[in-house]
Amino acid sequence: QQKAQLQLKVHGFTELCWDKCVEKPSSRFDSRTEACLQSCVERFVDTTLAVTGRFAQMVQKGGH
Amino acid sequence: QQKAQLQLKVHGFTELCWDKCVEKPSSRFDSRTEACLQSCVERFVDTTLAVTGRFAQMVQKGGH
Amino acid sequence: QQKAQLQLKVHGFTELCWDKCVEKPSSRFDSRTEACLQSCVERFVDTTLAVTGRFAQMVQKGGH
Amino acid sequence: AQELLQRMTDKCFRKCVGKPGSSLDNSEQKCIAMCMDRYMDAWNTVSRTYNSRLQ
Amino acid sequence: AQELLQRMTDKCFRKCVGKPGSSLDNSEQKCIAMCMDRYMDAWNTVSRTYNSRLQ
Amino acid sequence: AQELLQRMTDKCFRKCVGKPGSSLDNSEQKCIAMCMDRYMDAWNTVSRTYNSRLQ
Repeated sequence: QQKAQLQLKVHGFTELCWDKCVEKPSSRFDSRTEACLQSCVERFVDTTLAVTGRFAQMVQKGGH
Repeated sequence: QQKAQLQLKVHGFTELCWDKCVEKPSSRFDSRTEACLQSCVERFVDTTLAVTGRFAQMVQKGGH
Repeated sequence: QQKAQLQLKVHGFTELCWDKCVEKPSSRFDSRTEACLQSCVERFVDTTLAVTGRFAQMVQKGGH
Repeated sequence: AQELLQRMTDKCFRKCVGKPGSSLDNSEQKCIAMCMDRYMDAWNTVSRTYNSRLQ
Repeated sequence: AQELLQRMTDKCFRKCVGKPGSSLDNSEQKCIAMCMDRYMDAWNTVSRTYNSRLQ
Repeated sequence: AQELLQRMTDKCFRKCVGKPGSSLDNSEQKCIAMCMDRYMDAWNTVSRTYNSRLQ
């Protein structure tokens, strides 16, 4: 079941990063698009960590 | 379970009204944005009532 | 249950084709909008067939 | 009809209510009624077309 | 809070990270923090408004 | 693969079929084939990047 959830994440990231990085389908990705897709996944994970960490802090401080 | 459904509505409204009312995150909402968020929820509930009521009428008249 | 899935498809197509074909709700669809909605469903089914067929070929060739 | 009502409400709210005000004004109400009628027309057209394609 | 975190992350990533680079730069980090605060404000306003409407 | 096929079909239909006509014309068909190939490339890149990040 954990594997199914991981797969769902990959599907979600593919859609999100496709929207961010791919303008027009061409016969091959250029290196910029390829790099964009990789960075998109990495930055999204970074954002998730930042948001989750900050939220945990708020909850601890009773700020929310 | 009813509470879970209510929560889901709040999540949905937040997304919808965020898209309608928030241009750029700033250090504080101005009063216009705050009012927009409130009206957005109110008008969406109004729209739901209007749509549901009109639909019920149609069904009664056998119009659909 | 199969009927429920068919209904869900109809809901999904209606949203997709509404976005593609309907600019502004008016008092009646003109024939162009009506034709667009029909073609939208037909072309989406064609696209599904094309994508699925091509994907099956790739899997057979072990290309993926 | 729950699913239809939800999707229709969402689409028509997005199409008809620009910046939400203190009540639904007259033109927004008219727009919503018209939008509903057209959305159901669209649903019917889609349903008919898809069913005949499946046969 | 899972649902809130997911939707908030998604919205703030889309708003704050234009073309993703080799790391989150300073302005992107600030934007994300601010976006979170506003998103939670919005959630609170929506929740309050909807609850009082239901009564 | 069901989920992949559905999302890919949706994305490629939106990208490649502008105003739907009486059949998929040649350029739409080519666009769909290319779009599929790129979408699977993107899926592979995303999957690889995410898996290596998780380790």
